[in-house]
Amino acid sequence: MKRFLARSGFYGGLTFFVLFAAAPFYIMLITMFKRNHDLLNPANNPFFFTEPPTLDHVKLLFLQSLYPEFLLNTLLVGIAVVAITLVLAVPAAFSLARIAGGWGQNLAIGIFLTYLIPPTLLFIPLSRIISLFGLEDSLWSLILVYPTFTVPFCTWLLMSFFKSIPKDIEEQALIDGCSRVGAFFRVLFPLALPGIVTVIVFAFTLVANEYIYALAFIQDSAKKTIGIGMTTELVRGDVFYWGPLMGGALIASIPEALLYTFFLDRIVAGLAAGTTR
Amino acid sequence: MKTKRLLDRDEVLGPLCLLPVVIYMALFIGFPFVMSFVYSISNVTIGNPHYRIVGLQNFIAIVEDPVFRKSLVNTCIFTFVSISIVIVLGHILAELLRREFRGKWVVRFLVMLPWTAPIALGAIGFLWFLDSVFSPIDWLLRTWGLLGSPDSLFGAQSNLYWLGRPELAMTSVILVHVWRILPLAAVILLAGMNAIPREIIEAAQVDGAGYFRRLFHIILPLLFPVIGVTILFATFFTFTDMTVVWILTKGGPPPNSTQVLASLAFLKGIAGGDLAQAAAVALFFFPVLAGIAAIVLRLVKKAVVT
Amino acid sequence: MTGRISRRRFLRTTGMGTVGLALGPAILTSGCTKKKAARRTLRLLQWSHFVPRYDKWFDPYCKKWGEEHNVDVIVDHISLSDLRSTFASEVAAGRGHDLIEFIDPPSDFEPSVLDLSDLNQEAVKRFGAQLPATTKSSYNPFTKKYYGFCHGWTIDPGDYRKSLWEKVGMPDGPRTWEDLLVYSARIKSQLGVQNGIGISQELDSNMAERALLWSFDTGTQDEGEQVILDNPKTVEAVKYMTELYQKTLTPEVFSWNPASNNQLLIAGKASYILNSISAYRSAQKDVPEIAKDVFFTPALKGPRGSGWACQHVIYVSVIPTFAKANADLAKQFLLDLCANYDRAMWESELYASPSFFNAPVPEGDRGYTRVEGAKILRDVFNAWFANDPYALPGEAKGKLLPLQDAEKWSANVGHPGPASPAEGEIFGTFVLPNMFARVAQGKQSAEESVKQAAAECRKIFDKWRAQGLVGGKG
Amino acid sequence: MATVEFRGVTKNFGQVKATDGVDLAIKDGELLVLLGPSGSGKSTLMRLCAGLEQPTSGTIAIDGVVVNDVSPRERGIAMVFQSYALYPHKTVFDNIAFPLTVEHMAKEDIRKKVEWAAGLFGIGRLLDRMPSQLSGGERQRVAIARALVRRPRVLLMDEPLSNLDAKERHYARGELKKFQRGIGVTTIYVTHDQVEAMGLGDRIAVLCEGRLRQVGTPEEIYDRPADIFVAGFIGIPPMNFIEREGRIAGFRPEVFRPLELVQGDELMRLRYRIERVENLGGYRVAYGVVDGTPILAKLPHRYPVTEGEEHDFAVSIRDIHFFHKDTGLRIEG
Repeated sequence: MKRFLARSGFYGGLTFFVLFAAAPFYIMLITMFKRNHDLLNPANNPFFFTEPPTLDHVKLLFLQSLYPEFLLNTLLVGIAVVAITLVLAVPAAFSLARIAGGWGQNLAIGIFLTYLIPPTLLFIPLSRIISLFGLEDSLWSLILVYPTFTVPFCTWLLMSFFKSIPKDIEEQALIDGCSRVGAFFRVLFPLALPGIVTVIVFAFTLVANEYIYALAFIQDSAKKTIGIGMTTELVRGDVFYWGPLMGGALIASIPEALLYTFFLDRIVAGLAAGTTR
Repeated sequence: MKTKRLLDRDEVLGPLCLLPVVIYMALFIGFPFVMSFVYSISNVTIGNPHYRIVGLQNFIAIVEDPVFRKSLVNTCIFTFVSISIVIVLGHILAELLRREFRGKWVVRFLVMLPWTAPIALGAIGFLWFLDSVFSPIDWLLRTWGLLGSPDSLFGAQSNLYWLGRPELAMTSVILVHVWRILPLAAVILLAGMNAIPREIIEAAQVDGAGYFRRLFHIILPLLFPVIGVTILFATFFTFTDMTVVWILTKGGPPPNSTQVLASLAFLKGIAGGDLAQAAAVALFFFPVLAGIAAIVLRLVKKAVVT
Repeated sequence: MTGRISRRRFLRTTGMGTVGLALGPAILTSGCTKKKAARRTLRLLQWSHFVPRYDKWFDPYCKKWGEEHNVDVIVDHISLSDLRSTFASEVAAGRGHDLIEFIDPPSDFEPSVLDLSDLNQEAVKRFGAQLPATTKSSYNPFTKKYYGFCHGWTIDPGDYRKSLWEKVGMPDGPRTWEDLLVYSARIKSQLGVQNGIGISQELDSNMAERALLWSFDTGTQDEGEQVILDNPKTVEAVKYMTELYQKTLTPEVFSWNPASNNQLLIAGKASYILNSISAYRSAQKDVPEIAKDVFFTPALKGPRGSGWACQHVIYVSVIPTFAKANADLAKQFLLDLCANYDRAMWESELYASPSFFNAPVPEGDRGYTRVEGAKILRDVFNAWFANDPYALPGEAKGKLLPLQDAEKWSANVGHPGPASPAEGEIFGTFVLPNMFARVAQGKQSAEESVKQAAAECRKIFDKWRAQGLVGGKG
Repeated sequence: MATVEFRGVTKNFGQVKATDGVDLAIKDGELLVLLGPSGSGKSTLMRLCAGLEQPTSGTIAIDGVVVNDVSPRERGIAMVFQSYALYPHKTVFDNIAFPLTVEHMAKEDIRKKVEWAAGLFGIGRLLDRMPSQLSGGERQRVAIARALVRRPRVLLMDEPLSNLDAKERHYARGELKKFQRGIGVTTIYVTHDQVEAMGLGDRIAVLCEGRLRQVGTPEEIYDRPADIFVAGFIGIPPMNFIEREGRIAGFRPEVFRPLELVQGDELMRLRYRIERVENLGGYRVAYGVVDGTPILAKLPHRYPVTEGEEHDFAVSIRDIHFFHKDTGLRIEG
């Protein structure tokens, strides 16, 4: 009996969380294929089709809007930002974890604190820098600016991760003939891979989520990222194109969610090493 | 050969590794931050890049502004309640995800979705989900007879007007934030739980500790560093985020029932044009937050060391 | 969203993804060969028009204009709510677009944009008088500077559902705010359909609240840019709105965004809304049975006979100081746009109306069936509003007729004074919807709420006076 | 093969002096054991030799060349860590091959060398495994094989046996000695275990609180401890100390015997009150007091004593070590 209760509690809990998380996405899925005439009648069942489904919204999304380009732009920016983030954060984390002493701790906290600066207005002074580099209206502006919020997180995470790797192993590599840098690349880096996977996935998520900088720096529709592109193209004046909006949101969420699903164990391992030590 | 030697020296390699980050941060965070600070003590407006310093008058003006005070209270409620719920639910979700069960992959996928949806689009999804006419939740309630007829539990009106009633609107905004951050919190907490040595929990079990005793005396204290970091991240995401509020309510329902500092800064600075006051709003809480963060981080560090 | 162009773009996108290298060089080279010697480039920034058809016309129009003037014209469309933040960052950067078209008066950008007095004079010379309300949205009388150029605007009539109003004995819809209160209350109690006037922190509510105040012979400022909000007439208007809320509205009106009243109308849940014809146009596409039942009223009259509506959209273009080098091109472009405004009206499905009604109609093929005997835009306008060319088959004729004299009852934000940065901030920070909402929700008395709102307005006015952009005395 | 020389080596960690003016020369091919309690600075000394730490002052020379500014990889040393520090992401083969791949040695040569080293330690069959699949003893062998594969000038070993169980350790000690002799590599071996030190070392260097107390062969260390610390640290059970005529007299429990069993002309006779006797199989240890000072005695197998009674015990004078009362240094004579 007790076991039965525990089991039903377990599945009840799971059901709750799944419904809570996924219900909006279910609505997105239905809305994506729903005729506007069906959608805009409040008497109709919002969870299913009252009128036959349609592919119009999907067609609009993929053939008549720049949605595929938004996806591609987001992907490109994401990849570039991840690369820059790693280039900046990995050595910094290594230095903070292995070399720097007390001042390193303070610097680490300092880097973390940059998160507290609200981005709401930062984009205005930042735009001056962007124009200094002549990067207005270019994906490069985002690639240059996004590491401001990926680097602190990733540095922090990697720092803890490096700390969790025994120092012996690195010193062994030094003695086995590696330079400091060589030991890092040959030994420390491969051992930190779970942490690096975590960092990549998180950085990518943060990038795909960003809205304000993208808004301020990109005006050319063909160069927009997913968040601003969709709201520009599919929220026109006082009309929401609900079908394509919902479909676009759903489709954009799926690849990354798959990434999390398959890498979850790794991410968890990465965070476990990262957050506890 | 010589450079290689130099790179083997800690006092060279250490700063060298940090240099790119420090330069980058100084340029892309430091400079804008200093500029924001200058804005906050100037009379700059959105349309006029030429300004002069006017001292603390912007800060005085916002402190006197009832909208600011309301936003401050809202921000605190919003952050505190969201984070509390996220931590509790995140813990439960992490417990559930630890177990083995059939269909685990599907569940993981569905549960992670909110975190991976670009927030602007997720919020637009909720705009529909909570619509004053079309809300699917309302439709369900009506179908179940809980809404829309005189003897219904939630009243005779056809809809709940999620975003139209001040309390429900705040609830909705919190709900969306919880929805979004929960997966992240669950993953971090899951990691924390996995990192607790099994022997410690087994030892407590042998000592006859029940589930809750284990939870409160063993697991939670050991999880403290993880929870601390989770709270910090979640707080930053909540405290500085304006997208959810902006898309769902623009700070409404009037008068400013869900206005938070981040959205107020945007409202004043961009929509209203008064960049100086907006900067003051945005920076008002920086010292306090920085203090809290520093303390939590030190506590976390201490907890790890001992 | 041109189908053909987009499809090519789509191909390119997928091509990069799949065939990548094979396709890439071909595109690159084809792009390069087109480029000739250095040509000037004119960069435009404006909203993505709510009528997609308009952008589909406008973008190729710009291209063609560019070819005629040996200029590359680039048009960037962004969401209307992002115009201000985008331009703000361009101002901070000191670089960006040459011509920015706002949909509300960007008066607070005055220090960063060129004085367009010459352009406005030239336009008047060419096209005749400009509609006064549009002048007020582009001219600062205090600094005597034209910070913008207003080429068009949008009518904000009342949209009502004829079938519902017929059932309570008002087949032609309300004529006064009093009608609105009495009959829509009946519609709500008898037919269960609410009224749809927003009291939310959003654009349409902002306009509705202004229309109400003006119709009650009050407002935020007078002609001399003096705050006059705290007067008994405002209290009267607030009390009216409270009653309207209690009898005809639901709490949904506090939650609205600009799309909400459209959707309510389309859902068949609104007896009356204040909106441009966009709500009606959307209904025509998605739910024609509702569209057929939607009819229009001009501005409702207040207790003393005044009736005003707020211009729904005011197209004000500015040329930033940093774009001085291209100012001549930008000005030429605007003049030519005014000359082609018949197309703008047509392609926006009558959403846009001209500032220069007396501009001549160009000769030749205009892409629409020519209006017999039409010499100036006014003639075209009158003809189309008498007989809507976009009406659905079987729809009642002459629906838009009540809007023919819209310029007589349409006012600018800031009426009867000019649109100013102070008015802009009051608009942007939703001071008026909040004033009405506090009373409607029973949180404050009408008097207290008006007093608070007036104090907020004074502070805002004082601040902008200190910036030297607003007249009147503190 | 090489010599190693420490000259006045001091290393400070903040306020703490980890090593304090150490002078020590290790001969070519010698196995020198650094012995001391934890915190005595023996590991620091080894890490200084490896180049993992830089001395605060003093010099370290390998083969007469000062290597203070030479990075670890250029010192031609190898090191076996207490944890073995096997690369967990590499197979046993790759682990052993690692120092060679860093040198960009040809693949075929690497294979030959790895097989040679693996053969030396009997781990040829383990080459494809991952470190996590090995037992403690196997890991230790892999670690040593990796250390020796590139023929280092100096081999450093940091308590390499401490992770083995008692039986393995015993066996491994013998093996180690054999390999070291066979290869003849100069070896510095750190341990806190005196049995290991006595069993392995050609010479032993005893450290305490960062200072070198004595260097000598195991016999010298045992028979002629340089000061009270060394005397007390070496030997199981430890040496007894008792104050006599303004000096400290030290004698080992095994020479402290019942009067009738002690031979020799000059004896120091003591009344020994035995409080407890522990039987350790081959011998017994008595815990008792002499004039209120606790003293241990190692008793012959069947010698009859009674707990709680006083007995006449004695030490031959030549078995007594005298130390200066204040400095603790040995007084010769």
